[in-house]
Amino acid sequence: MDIDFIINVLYAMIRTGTPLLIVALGELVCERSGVLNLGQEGMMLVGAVCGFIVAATTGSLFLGVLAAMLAGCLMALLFGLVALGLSATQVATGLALTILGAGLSAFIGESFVGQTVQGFKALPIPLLSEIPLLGPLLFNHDVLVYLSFGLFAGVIWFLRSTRAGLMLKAIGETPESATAVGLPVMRVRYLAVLFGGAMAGLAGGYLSLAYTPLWAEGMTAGRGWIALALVVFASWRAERVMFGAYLFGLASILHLIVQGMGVSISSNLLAMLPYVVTILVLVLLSSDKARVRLYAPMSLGKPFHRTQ
Amino acid sequence: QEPLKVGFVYIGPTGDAGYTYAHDKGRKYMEEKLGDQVTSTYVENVAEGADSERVIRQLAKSGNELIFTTSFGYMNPTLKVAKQFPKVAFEHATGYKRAANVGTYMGRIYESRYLTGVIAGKMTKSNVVGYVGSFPIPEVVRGINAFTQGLRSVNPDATVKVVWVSSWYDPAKELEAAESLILQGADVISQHTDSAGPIQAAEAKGVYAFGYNSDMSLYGKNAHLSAAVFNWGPLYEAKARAVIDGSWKAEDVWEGLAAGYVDIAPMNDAVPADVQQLVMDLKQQIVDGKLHPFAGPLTNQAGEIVVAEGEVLADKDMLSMGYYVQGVEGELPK
Amino acid sequence: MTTAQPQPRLSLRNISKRFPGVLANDRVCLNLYPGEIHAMLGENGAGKSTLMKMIYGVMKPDEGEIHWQGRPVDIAEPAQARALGIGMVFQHFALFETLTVTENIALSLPAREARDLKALGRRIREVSERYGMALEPDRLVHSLSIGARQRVEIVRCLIQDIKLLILDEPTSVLTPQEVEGLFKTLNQLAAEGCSILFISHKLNEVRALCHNATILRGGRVTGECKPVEESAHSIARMMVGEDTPLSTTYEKREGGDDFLVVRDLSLKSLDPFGTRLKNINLRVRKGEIVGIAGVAGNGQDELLAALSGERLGEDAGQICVPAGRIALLPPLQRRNQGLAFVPEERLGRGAVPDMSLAENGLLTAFGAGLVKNGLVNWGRTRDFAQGIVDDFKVKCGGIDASAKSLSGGNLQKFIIGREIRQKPSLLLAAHPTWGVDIGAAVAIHKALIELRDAGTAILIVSEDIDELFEISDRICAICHGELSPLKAVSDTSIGEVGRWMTGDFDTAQGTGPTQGESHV
Amino acid sequence: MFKVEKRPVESRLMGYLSPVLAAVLTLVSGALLFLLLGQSPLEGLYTFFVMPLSDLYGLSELGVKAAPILLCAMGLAVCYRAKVWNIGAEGQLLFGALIGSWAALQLLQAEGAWVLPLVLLAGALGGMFWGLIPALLRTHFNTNEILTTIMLNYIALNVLLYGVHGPLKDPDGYNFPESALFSESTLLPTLLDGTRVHIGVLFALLAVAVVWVLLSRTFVGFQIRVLGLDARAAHYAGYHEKHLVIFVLMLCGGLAGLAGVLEVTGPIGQLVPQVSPGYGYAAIIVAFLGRLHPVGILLASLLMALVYMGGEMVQIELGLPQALTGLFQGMLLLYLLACDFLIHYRIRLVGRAAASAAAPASEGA
Ligand SMILES: Nc1ncnc2c1ncn2[C@@H]1O[C@H](COP(=O)(O)OP(=O)(O)OP(=O)(O)O)[C@@H](O)[C@H]1O
Ligand SMILES: Nc1ncnc2c1ncn2[C@@H]1O[C@H](COP(=O)(O)OP(=O)(O)OP(=O)(O)O)[C@@H](O)[C@H]1O
Ligand SMILES: [Mg+2]
Ligand SMILES: [Mg+2]
Repeated sequence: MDIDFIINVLYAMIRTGTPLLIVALGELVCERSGVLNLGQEGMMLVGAVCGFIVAATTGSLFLGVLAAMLAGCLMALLFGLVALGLSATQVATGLALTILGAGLSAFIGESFVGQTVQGFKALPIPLLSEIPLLGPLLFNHDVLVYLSFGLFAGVIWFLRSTRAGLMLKAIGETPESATAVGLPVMRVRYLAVLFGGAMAGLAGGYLSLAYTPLWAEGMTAGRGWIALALVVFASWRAERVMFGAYLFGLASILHLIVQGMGVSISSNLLAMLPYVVTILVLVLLSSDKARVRLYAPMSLGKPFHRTQ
Repeated sequence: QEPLKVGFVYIGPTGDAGYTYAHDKGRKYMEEKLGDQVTSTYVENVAEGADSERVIRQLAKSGNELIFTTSFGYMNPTLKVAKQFPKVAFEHATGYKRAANVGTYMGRIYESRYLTGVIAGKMTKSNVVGYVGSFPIPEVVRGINAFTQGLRSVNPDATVKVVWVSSWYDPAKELEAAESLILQGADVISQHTDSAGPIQAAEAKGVYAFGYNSDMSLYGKNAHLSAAVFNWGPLYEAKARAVIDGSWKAEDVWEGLAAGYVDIAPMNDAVPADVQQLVMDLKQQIVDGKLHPFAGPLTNQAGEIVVAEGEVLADKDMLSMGYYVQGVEGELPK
Repeated sequence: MTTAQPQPRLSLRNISKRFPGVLANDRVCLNLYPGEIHAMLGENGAGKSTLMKMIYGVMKPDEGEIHWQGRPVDIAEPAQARALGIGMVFQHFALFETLTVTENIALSLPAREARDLKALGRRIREVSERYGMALEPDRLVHSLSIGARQRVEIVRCLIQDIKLLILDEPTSVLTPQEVEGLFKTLNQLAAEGCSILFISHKLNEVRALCHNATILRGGRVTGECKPVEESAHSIARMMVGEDTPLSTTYEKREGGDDFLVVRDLSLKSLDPFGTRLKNINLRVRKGEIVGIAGVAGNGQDELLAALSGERLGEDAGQICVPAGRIALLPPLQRRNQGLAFVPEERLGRGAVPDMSLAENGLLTAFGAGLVKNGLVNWGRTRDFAQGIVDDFKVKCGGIDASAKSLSGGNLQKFIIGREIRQKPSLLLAAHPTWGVDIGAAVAIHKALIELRDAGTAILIVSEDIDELFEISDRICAICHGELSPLKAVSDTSIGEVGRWMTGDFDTAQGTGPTQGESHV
Repeated sequence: MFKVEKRPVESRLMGYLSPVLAAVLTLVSGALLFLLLGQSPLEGLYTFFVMPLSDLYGLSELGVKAAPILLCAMGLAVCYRAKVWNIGAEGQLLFGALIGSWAALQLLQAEGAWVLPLVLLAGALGGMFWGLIPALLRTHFNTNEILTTIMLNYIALNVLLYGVHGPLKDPDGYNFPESALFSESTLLPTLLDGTRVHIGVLFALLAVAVVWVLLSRTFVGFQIRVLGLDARAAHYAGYHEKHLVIFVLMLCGGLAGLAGVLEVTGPIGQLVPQVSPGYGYAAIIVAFLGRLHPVGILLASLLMALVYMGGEMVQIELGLPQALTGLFQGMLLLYLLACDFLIHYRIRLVGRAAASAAAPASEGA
């Protein structure tokens, strides 16, 4: 097995992991504010279809991406109004959003089935992409993958080094205390939910505009759920989200490659591989109780309403 | 005369751009051809479990006199409902059980696949051809074998690598499977899954690919060489006509290129004219019954003769095909 | 009211606040002058915290006006209050456990002051040292003892330029030394012109510190006084009315045979910042109350967890009751051996906030015939809870009221009642009267004494040294996970126990009862 | 001016009224939607909500469809009461179906009354085992059950696919991924001739009763509730968290597994790749819609089943696309959730006098 082959596998791993990374980053921020939005799949689908429709009708991929993010935001806003504004159970609201999103996306995308757009193309970064090994691996992607790198760094920086990030963590932990010291709990939570929506929309757009530039019903095929699991897997730490997303990407590519090499294990058993790996890694990661407790947002999923 | 009511039960959404999409195109073709002699309804996304029986029954109950159930998993539910509605004609796709009012139909798509295999054999440089499979069921295995037969008939050195994705429909995953095959040297990709993911992968990597279900050239102008396509319209039209004029009976329709139920999509300009000609000739031979993709001598992977020289594989053996022919790499997962 | 100062710094005019079902503040008026230390007094639920929260902008008054330095202001949120120079230490800590001390403080500062966390850390260190309140800026709050958390709250206010400091029951968790230090700070602040609103249930402190006092009852101002001119008793009367007994001195007892015997208990804490227990030896006799004094975070939690079984001690050491060694038994089986336990946090540990009192009775009293064949006998369970409410005069909306709807004092009475009514042989109680008003505290003390007289061995851990002297028969202190000598209360003094609390004792002496008593 | 305030106690009246209000809102929006699609709104609503139930067969199908959802939701409710976030009813159902099918296929030749109970028991045990895995992972390795149960759903599906494509495939089935048809003695008896309503529906109702007793009458149920409301109090009282976690997950697994085996021995009659069209996921919503209360869940599961059937009906009768069903379901669920707001809060018209007195305080949020 030569080095190019490995680089190519890793390259594919990054592309496979990218939509997961994007959604998971959004959900991570959302959950750190104490809000559990299980509607990722629905928001992704609506993002994917809206992105595709706009790109297909205007011919502009850029507008498509914007539309995808906006659509995700709108879905998230709906979630916010019900779950935050009306203090409904977050788990159920999120699931309802998923159902709604699946229906809605199929509904509005009906006449766009079977069309295609010229998707995002790889855009090698001059100089950087010439670096041996790393260049082809990291600097020869499409714009959205670069964007995901930027988002990743941005979220880490936001959570680690900004006051707003600190506020977000504080609100996710104890909204009561946050109210007492005067932090705008509801505003921050709405923003976090909207950010989550925008990211889910973007990830949907990545699928329908870059990865497989087409629209087909239910094309996210469960990636929103995987992303939710990744957030838990990462024990709410952004650094680990990337690790998790790429690990999952790698596992899902490896099972295909192993088959191509002629290993004959039932494909169904091989298809389990990513999930089994995820569980095993999680077992390794979560043995340290104290650390897990430090990062899980304590108020996650609990409704909160400020008394005036 | 009241128009004939025809019901369709679909496994996926009509918007899947694949299998169900092709059936729905057939339905529309039928409506167009028969005008006000028919009306049709469909129920999409019907799970193959307990739900299908209720849906089929409901279709029968609301007056549909001809019902097409378009997925293998509807076989037993169709039979159960058919028992309760003896006056209604049922047509089940891809199954093998029939009854007085249940016929079956299937397209010999492997004939199209044989032809695409021939194109692949002429076009491959690396002599490695990739095949994205869904599940290792006879239908899919048959397609792989027919493809390989065609491939090796013109290029005995070429081999087929198969990757199973355990899904009929997941564009991203199918794309990944195609990419992993390309990574391992495949320069032509074929698929037995429903989305255009593999085509898009091939287009992006600059290799060739074949579509499935319908013409997928839209998704890869350069990559898409041709596709194994279904053409359900004529079949649906014929069946509806038969019910209307009272000549319908439960039978097993398994027709291919000859009846026009399957075909290959127009070939890419990249395919040299002589190859195009060859393929058209072979197609004609199949139509004429002179060529059979599984004509003997047929050897399996182990090199054993499965079909002797001068014979062809029987339909019933094709139905249960559970082995790879020579030229396919790797073992068929059990 | 003094007329010397022309303009009050803060003036409340007819403030009313209604919660569904309760009028928490009823036309409250109050004037506060620069440099004044003003006490707010009242029973649990009188409306003190509510009033303070409105001044600090956490809640909005339904009616009335707040004037700040002569001008009417509308304090919509805490940031605005802080901008005016108002700081508040909350009764229920408004802290974020997973953040560091510095981060916690940064969150309540205006953005421009909190930009550089390192610099802020240095400032925190400075301020905390200046006021004698040791704090490590980089520690995570969840690893801090309650006392230390209280200090974070106070430093959070002091770090800003402050004109009015509101302290809602700040002293209930401090050692006498810390209280003294705090008072020095407060006096110093007052001398610099800062006004202070001070809430406490400890009237002696109020008398020592405050210039003026306002008494609330049922949300209404029922009296004003100058604490130095009054006795604790007379102030208490103003708060609770005529019929509640205020305090008694209790007879000390010798106790009978040893019930709980702890030998050489050493235990590592599970919490990375917790305290390690070192070689604990302790005996508690039937029919006596043993008090353990100490500053929070010196191993009290670990000791209680080891005794109650919440933390099983596989490490060395023995915990025995007459029936045998229990060190390895889980809590449930210890309960079966007659142990009962009153935890420090009443809501969220001692009681389930969202369950009714009846259900909260069942929480630990399932052994008292309330469960048969795995089925709950709800009739009996309700009777049991009703019995507690009646016997201990728990003020509540009936036994179907949720635990969280009770004030802390009343809930504490309920929890103690629940444990007592199971007729335990050994009762472990942590901070039994923390934050509880005088009336309730007296009721709780009485109940404990009655239980002692009925022959139960009682071990009380408290940071309130006065309380320990009032009700304990023998006393010791815990410091850095080590136990001081154990002495009869009559043989020691607050001064000596105070010294023990700082670790000033000779551990080699051991703490068995005989040695303990011979140690002078 | 309106003012929203928390009620001192939850409103019982609103508890009953809020679903009604949600239903009205759904009907109104549904009518608008039908109008938008050029359909008569009344006919649309009638087709969606009434027609599926217009005859005995329809009612029986409602039971058939609701039973697996109900069983899963009962188990999930117990888990959620303990704050054990089990998302894995789907996997537990599939695994139960797989093991039950395996047993049924072993017993193809067997006759006698003991055969069916044995098959059902095998299914329930299979589900329990699948519930035990995340339970042990949580109690021994501290892994988050949300994640493990989601992953185990995918794994169970793939194991089932493996089984049905491999060892459990019908040897005479031309290699198609289906098991042999189960024998008569392993099939569930039906309750009504000519319908598919089977004794599994009774199991589901029994589960409602059992869970209701468990939660409201037994000490274990009480411990479960305490653990869910306040884990620290549960520790303090000495309840065994680990045992409780294992108990609730196994209980849910058992019920879901039972649901799975009831599907394969009931309406399906053989093992097929698609045993469940997402019953385990639907059950999560049903559990919350029913406010984790057995009776509420019973009603919610019927509603959920009706919405599925209504979706099929409007496709058949009105030729509307299936996407509409999703829209409808999503809308109905969101309305229901939103209306529950009124149980905990009330909206008061604030008079002018009060408003001006409260003037300094600007209305926030
Ligand atoms: N957020 C709230 N919602 C509803 N009622 C409340 C709320 N906060 C306080 N109350 C009610 O207001 C009244 C006054 O409570 P408050 O907290 O001001 O009492 P307090 O004097 O501080 O008591 P304590 O000495 O126990 O701290 C109580 O009857 C309480 O029930
Ligand atoms: N969100 C709330 N809803 C309803 N009542 C509340 C709320 N928050 C506080 N209360 C009520 O406020 C009252 C007093 O509140 P507070 O929290 O000041 O008391 P506490 O600290 O529990 O009592 P203590 O002073 O005895 O420690 C209690 O009766 C409590 O029920
Ligand atoms: Mg208070
Ligand atoms: Mg208090």
